[in-house]
Parts: sequence; structure tokens; C-alpha cells
Amino acid sequence: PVREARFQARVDAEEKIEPNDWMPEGYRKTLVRQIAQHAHSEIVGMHPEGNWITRAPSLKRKAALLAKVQDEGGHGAYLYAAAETLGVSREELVEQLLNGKQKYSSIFNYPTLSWADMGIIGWLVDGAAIMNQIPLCRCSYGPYARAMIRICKEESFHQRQGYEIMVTLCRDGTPEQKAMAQEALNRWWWPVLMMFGPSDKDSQHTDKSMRWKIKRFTNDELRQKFVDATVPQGHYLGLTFPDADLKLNEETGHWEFGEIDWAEFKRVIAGDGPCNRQRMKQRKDATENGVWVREAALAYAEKRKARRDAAMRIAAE
Amino acid sequence: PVREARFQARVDAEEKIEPNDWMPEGYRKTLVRQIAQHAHSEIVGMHPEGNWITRAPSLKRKAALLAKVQDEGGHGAYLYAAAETLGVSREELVEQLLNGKQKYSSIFNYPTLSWADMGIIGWLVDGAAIMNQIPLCRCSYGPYARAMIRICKEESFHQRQGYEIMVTLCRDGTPEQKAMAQEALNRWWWPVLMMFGPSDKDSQHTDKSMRWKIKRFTNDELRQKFVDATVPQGHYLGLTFPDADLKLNEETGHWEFGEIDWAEFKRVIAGDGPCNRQRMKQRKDATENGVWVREAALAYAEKRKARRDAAMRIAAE
Amino acid sequence: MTETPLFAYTLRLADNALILGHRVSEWVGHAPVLEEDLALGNLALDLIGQARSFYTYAGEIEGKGRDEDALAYLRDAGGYRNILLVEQPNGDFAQTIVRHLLYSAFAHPYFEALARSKDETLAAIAAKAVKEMAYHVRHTAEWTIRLGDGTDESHRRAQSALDELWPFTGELFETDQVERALIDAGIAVDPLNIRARWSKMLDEVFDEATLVRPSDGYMQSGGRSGRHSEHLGYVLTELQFLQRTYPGAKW
Amino acid sequence: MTETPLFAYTLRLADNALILGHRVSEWVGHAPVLEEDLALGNLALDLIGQARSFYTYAGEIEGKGRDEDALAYLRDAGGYRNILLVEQPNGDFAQTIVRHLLYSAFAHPYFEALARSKDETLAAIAAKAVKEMAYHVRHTAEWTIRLGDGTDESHRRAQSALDELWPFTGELFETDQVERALIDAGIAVDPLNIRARWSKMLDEVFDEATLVRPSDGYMQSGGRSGRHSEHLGYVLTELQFLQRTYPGAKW
Repeated sequence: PVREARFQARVDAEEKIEPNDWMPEGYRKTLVRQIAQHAHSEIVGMHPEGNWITRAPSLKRKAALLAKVQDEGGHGAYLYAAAETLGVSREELVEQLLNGKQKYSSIFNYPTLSWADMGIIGWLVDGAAIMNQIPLCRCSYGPYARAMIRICKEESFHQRQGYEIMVTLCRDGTPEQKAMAQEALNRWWWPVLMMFGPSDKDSQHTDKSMRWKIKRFTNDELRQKFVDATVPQGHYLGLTFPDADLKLNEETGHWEFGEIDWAEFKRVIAGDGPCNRQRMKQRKDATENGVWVREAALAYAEKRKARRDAAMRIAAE
Repeated sequence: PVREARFQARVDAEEKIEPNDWMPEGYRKTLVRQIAQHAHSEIVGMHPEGNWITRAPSLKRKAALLAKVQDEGGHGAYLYAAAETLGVSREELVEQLLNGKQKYSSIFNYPTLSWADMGIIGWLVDGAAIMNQIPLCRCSYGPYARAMIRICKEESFHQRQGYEIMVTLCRDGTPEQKAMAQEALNRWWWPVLMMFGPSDKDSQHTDKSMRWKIKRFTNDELRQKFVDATVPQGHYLGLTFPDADLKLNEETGHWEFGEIDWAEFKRVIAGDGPCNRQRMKQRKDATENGVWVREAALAYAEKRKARRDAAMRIAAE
Repeated sequence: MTETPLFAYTLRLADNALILGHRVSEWVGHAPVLEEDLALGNLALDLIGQARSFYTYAGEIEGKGRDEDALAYLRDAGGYRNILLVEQPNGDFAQTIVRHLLYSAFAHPYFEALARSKDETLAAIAAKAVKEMAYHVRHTAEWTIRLGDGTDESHRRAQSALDELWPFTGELFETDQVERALIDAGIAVDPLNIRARWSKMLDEVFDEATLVRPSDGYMQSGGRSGRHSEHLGYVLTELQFLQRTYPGAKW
Repeated sequence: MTETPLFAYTLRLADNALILGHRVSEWVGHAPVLEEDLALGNLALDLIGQARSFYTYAGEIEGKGRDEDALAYLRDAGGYRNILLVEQPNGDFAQTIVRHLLYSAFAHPYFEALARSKDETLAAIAAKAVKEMAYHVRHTAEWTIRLGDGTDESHRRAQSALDELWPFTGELFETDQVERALIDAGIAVDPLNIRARWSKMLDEVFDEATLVRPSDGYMQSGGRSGRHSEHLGYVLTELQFLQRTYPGAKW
């Protein structure tokens, strides 16, 4: 309790907690869960966009998409490293992803059906992610905060790139391209709003996370910020949001929006989204097909070490 | 020797030899080798055309191509059955295909690179096959002769269909389609001429096969017949044969043609054609991926038989 | 929306047949036994034939001069109206067989009913398809039983295929306004009238196959409104390649 | 033939880079370890970048207004000029690695030489590519050694990949009239001058990897004249899908 108070005081003073510092078990667990989920999201998130790498419509777009998907893999790598500072290995975490004990962002359980989805994912999915993540750059846990700073920088580049795809389709595009963009928005808008998590009245983890300064805004606050930032961008593109209740409240300056289908949210998290099985299969296949490669790398590293040791022994004699 | 003389007398009298009749071991071996090679050719021959089933340019063509490839499988099935009358099982034969002890027609070691290849294969490859096979309808071995009658009927349908594809490309087509057809002819013409086998002066098996009435014309005779029939068809299509020496001999009425590259012929047979490894891999993959299915079918058949036997025992009691 | 209900309905029937036929055709030359190269070829041919008839009729209904190929080759994935079940990947032989059983056990009684449609063309196409689909059911039921009651491995694969594909069966029984109007007019078939037969047929097969029928959880849907899985796009890249690459050419 | 030798030559360089880059890009998200998702992504990005530079230059040489995308997306397989090696399927990780080693051990010294070309644009593109290809060689050599000298299984797979791919290496060293003229003019590189280095580099890697270098039998070729394997067509159905389906659209 003394340690706990001291810990809380440091957090309150906006000091960073580092791996070797004492921390409450709940804090550690919350962080592991959150960082792991975040890392898994980056990894699983490679698939929806990866789906269009071979079909990208120009070499410039192909290169940009490839680089983006690769960045996501990179983010996964930093985040697994951040989680490892809390005493769990990447292998354990991946195992928990594959056996379903840990989650990833449910947005990646939706399919990418047209090129416009590459624009939407950058603009909205990355946009929502950034909205969630910017406060995490000030997270009380040092390694996580530092990883987030780096990630946010790249994400905002991705977000601009996504919006630029939308501009090309919507403002410079053919009628077919505009229709493609609108259709993509229709599919993604509500799932993207769900990315901020359950509404505050149903959110489980908020209180403690706020106190520990892992979280700094509530789900609903972030969601509103996102809607306010995004709706004018959509209107600039000439798109219509699939929400009859969407309107600007002149007094508050906020865009009010309709009721989210929380049943869908729960269902997709529970495993019945359009692509949950497919995404898990993609991860499992990659993992299983790679077993012999990882075994080979390990065997080689051991042989090499044995040879080096032997050589050193001889040299020492 | 008495039996042998009697056998030869029957052959000379154009009587059919049937499975239970006595026959010389060489006759049986020659037939097994030839029928197996023929069956394997049908099976391996599914791949080059199968390569375009999913990309056929119209639904009508897709259906026709699918039916054609399926017919080839069917021919394989009859021919394996004909070979089985000589005391070898299909499994043994397939095993010998996969381990390289038995051959298949080397023409299928060339790739299908454009839709025009579907026309060329029907027109020329099936055309050459028919030229080889029509005499086999009178082969001295009954089951083989009867299989060939059925096969030749279907093959000549395929041949017409192939030529019709060529007409569509060459006479009704766009300049791009005509170029596609010409390019395909350039690739296939010489390999098709090789389908008749080595020139008579180098052919190993001809003499005995002629005497046994397995074979009725020499390789060169059949090749000439084919060229004579085909060249005018090609000219009707407006195509140029890739042979500067091709010319009509007004006296003999035959089309004379240039020297075949027998080094290529030998090389492709020996395994270094463009697709030998690929074709063998396709067959091996199909065979290996099907192991569990064949095991299941067998296990089920056994269980079923056991249940039926048990039921009958109970009924009998 | 300028599509008439009859056009939209006919197109759905066509798209189901084409996409499943295309999928099955991918097997030819790669089947586990030669007899299945032939049998799967037959299944694919039947389906492609059905698709052609439905497309041709859809083009006539529409009256804009689109023929079967214009409809098959010149619509992108979002324009396709097939159910998600038929576009699922072939997977292993068990998945192909189970997918086909689930579809054909539905299509067979469905076409039987459609053969009594007040629309004579649909009725005629359906009447021909009934006989074909009876064979599809028989063939895939037999294989389902063989695999389910074969070896441990084949049982595991068959059960896993069934579990994977079951969530796509709900869409077979969905109807929307388009279909409601046609059902009321005696033109389209109400799939709910088929449900009991479909279910009984499957139960019998699963029973003999020693397979466990999955419980009806959430059912995936979206194909009818053009919301497909990621798989359909890849089917179309191959299917449409030549028509797209050489626009306007005749083949 | 209206193509100038310089155009044809530059296009070959571009096509090699694009097709190999496309192949490698198929791995991203599916690699055996996360670090390889990143590394293979880098390899693919380098190659696609090289392709873009070469295509852009080829378009300038041709002077008909074709840009990098017109050249990449609007030629059918017969118009592609890449060597057969780079279009071979990814296969397992060993095949991808060995294919890449065989190519990059050639491309690295080749670009080193091309960086001294009298054609300044080619020289500049090559100079940038040299650094990239040095990394490609290093990365794939390390993996070849790991796999070759790893487990029995990885050794078997690596050796089998090498045996399968070796017959495609002859094409690396082929020259034709187009190139001869450019070589004589000091513009193109004579690949025969690279051969010894390539060979030595590989021998060192194979030695450390405990792999047996296959003997030089008959070498497959044809890519330079547009005679490809059956694999390239499938690459292009995906690669070109959007450009073909929505002709003239900007993306």
C-alpha cells in the first residue's frame, strides 16, 4: 500500500514508470492486455490491406500500400517489444492471439472489398486509431508511451495517404470511382465508430485506466472528437454518411450521430464478424507454415554457437 | 512357336485378340507400354488446357473447354481400363508415371500461354493425335481398338472445336487476336510435328508393332499425312507456318517441310522441356493431396461391407 | 434503382450457379481420384449451363442488349448477387463436397418448386436443373458419408468443413422485398417452404456420416446486396481477365 | 519491330524488377516470422522502386507518352520481357529465398557495372540499385545458409529449391542482338563479365550452407522474347485487374 501510494504519486506527477520500477499487478496486467491487443491488431491488420497489394492500381499506390502494411508489421514488432518489458514473451502473446484468449481490434474482422477500402482504412480506421493513440503517447508506462510516439507519427502519415486516395477517387475520379468510395464509406462508417469501444456507461476498464494514466479520455469523448474531425472531411469529398441522424449541433459545435448497433459490436467481438475465422486462419497458416523455418533458424544458431565455443576453446588451449 | 504362329495367323487375318487369348509376352509388353503412355498422356494433357478453364473468355467457351478437359480424363479412364485387361493395375501404371518409368506425350511439356493455345491444341495437337489414333481403331488388340473408336469420335469433335476457335480469332478477330493466333502457331508447330515420333530411320519399335498390327503406318507417313491436311487449313486462317522450307511439291501433291529439331525432341523427352517438372508436380500434388480421400473411401467401403456381411449373417441365422 | 425485381431475381440465380460452377471447375485435373475429375467436371458443367440460361433470360428481361457474357464478364464484385456460400474457397476436398451438399440440397427442392413458377422461362430452366441437382445432391451426399464415416482424418476434415460453412447457410433462406413481391406473384419460390426438406435431407446425411450438425448461430449474409467476402474479387480477376484485357473482342 | 534497343533493354530491366517485386510482395503478412514480413517487404519495395525508375525511363525513350503504369498495367504476358526465374511461384520460404539469392547475386554486380554505363539515366538508376541489391544478397545469403545448415527438413527444402530453380539461371547470362549493340556502345552490361563473380559468390554461400551446386544442364529460356511460363499470366490477372476493369481511370 505504501508502494502503491508512491507509485500512484509518481503517476499523478506525470513521471514515467519504467520496466524495473515496482508497479501494481493490476497495472501490469492491464498494460499487458492492452499492449498485446494493440500489437495483435497491427499484425492482424496487415491482412485486410495486404489483400490489395497484388491488385493495387498503380505502381505508386502499390509501393505505398506495401510500405504501409510493412509499417503495421513494424508497429507490431515495437509493441511486442514493449510488452516484453513487462515480462511476457512474444511467443506467449502470439499463442494467446491464436487460441483466442487475447483479442485484436474488431475492425479487422471486416473485409476489404474494393480499392476504395484502402482509402477508407487510411482515412477512417487509421484516423480513429490515431485519435485513440495520441493520448497514449503520454501514457504513464514509459516503453509504451515511447512506442506510441513513433507509431503515431507513422499512422498520421498513413491517415493522410488514405485521405489522399479518397480525394483521388471522389474529387478527381470517374462516377464509378465515386460510387466505389461511397459504397466503402457505407460499409465502414459504423464499424469505425465502434473502434472507440463501448459507450462510457458500459465500459469496464475505464476508471482504473484513467487513474493509472494509461487512458486519458473516455471512449465517448474520443468518439465525439473523431466524428467532429471526420464529418467535414467526408463532406469535402462529397460523400454522404450512412446515418440519417447525423447533424451539426450549432450550439455545442459537435456533430450528433445516431445510435450505434451495439449488438453488432458484441457479435463481431464474440467471433461472428464477417472475417473473424478468416483472419485467424491467416495468422495460424502463417505461423504453422513457418514452423520449419523457425526451427531451422534456431538449429543453425545453436550449431553456430557450438562451433564458436569450440573454436574459442581451441584458441584458449 | 506353334502358339506364336497361330497368334500371328489370327493377327494377319485381322481377327481381334482378346484379354483371355494367348499372346506373346512382347506383344503384351508393347501394348501395356503404349496404352499406358497413351492413358498418361490424356491425364497429363488435362493440365495445359485446364490452365485456361478459369480464364476462358466466354461462358460458352468455358463450358466447352471444361467438357473437353473432362473428356480427356474420361479417355484416360478407358485406356487405363484397357491396360488393366492386360494384367496391370491403374495404380501400378500411375506409380510408373510418377516415378518417371513410363512416359506421356511430350507435347504436354509445352506451356499454354494465351487463349489461342486452346485453339491450337484442338486444331493441331488433337489433329495430330487423331492422325495417330485412327489406325489404332483397327489395332489387333480388341479392348484397345474399341477404346480408340470411342476416343477418336470425341477427339474429332475436339479438333473441330479447336479449329473453330482459330477461325474466330483469325477470320473474325481483332488484329490483337490474329497476332495471338499467329504467335501460338509459331510456338506449337514444330512440337506438334514431333508428336509423330522419331523419323522412320530412327524409330525403334516400328517393325514388330507393324507385324502385330498395333501400328499400321510409319511415323513419317503419318506426319506427312498430317502436314498435308493441316497446311491448307492454316492458310485458310491466314496464318504463316514458321517454316521457311514449307512448300507444295506439285508432282507428289505433298507439302514438303523443313528439318525437325530432333535435339529438342530428345531433350524434352529426357525431361528438359519447359514444363516437364511442372506437369509432374501437378500430377504428384493431385495424387498426394488425394491420399486421405482415397483412404477414407476405402475405409468406408470396408466398414460398409463388414456391416452388410454382419447383417447377412444375422439374417441367415 | 432501375432493376426490375424479375431481373434482379434471375441474376441472383445466375450468379449463384456461375460462381459455384467456377469454383468447382478449379478442381478439374487436380481431383483426388480420376473419377472425381470427371464427376466434378459434370457438376461444374451443369452449373455453368444453368448460369447461362439464367443470364440469357436476365438479359432479355432487362432489354438493354446485355447477353450472358456481358452479365458474367463485365460486372465487378459489388455487382455480383450470389450468396456467400458459393464463393467460399475450395479448401480441401471435404470443404468442396460439403459446400456443394449444402447448396444442392437446397437447390434441388428449390428448382422443383421453381419449375411450377408462373414465369414460364424460369419454370423451364428450373425443370431442367432439377434433374441435374438431384445428381449433385446424391453425389455429394455419398461423399459426405464416405468422408464422415471413413477414417479419423476424413471425419475430422468433414466436420471441420461443416462447421466452417454452416454460418453461410442462413443466406439460402433469406428473402427481401425484391423476392417477396415475386413470391406473392407466384413467380419466385419462397425458400422457407424448402427449409424443412433441406434440413431433413441434411440430417439424414449427417446421421449416416456420423457428423454433428452445427447449431444455428449467427448467419453470415450480404451477397445478395453485393457485400461479398474477400474471395470473390480473386475469382473475378481470373474469370474476367480476357474480356477486360481485350475489350469488345469476340471469342 | 519499332522498339529501339535502348527501350527494349530498359523494359527488360524494369520487368525483371517488377515481377520479382510482385512475387515477393505476395509474402507480406504471411511470412514465417514477423521480421521477415518486414524484410521481404523491403525487398519488394526496392524492386518496385527500381521498376518504376526503369519504366519511367523506358517511357521517355519511347516517346509515345506511356508512363510507368501504362507499361506495367497495359501489356499482356506476351509483351513482358522478364526472365523466367523471377516469375516462378513463391513456393515455400526456401524457394523464395533461393530464387532471390540467384537473382540478386547477379543483379548486384550487374548494377555495379551498369552504374558505369554511358547512358547517364541508366547509370543513375543502377547506382541507387547497387546499394539495395547488396542488402538483398546479404539477406538471402544468410537465410540460405541458415536453411541449408539448419535442420534436415530445411536442408532438404533448400536443396530442392536450388535444384528446381537452377535451370532458370542460364537466362541471366543470355544476350541477344538488342543487347550486343548496347554492350558494344558501352551502354548495357555484358553479363558474361559478371559470371565469375556470381558463381564465386554462390559457391561460397552454398559451401557454408552445405548445399550442392547443381550441374549446369539444359537451361530454360524464353522470357526475353515473351515466351513465359504458365505462371506469369496469373500474376498479371491480379496485377492488372483494376486498370483493366476501369480503363482510363486515375487512382
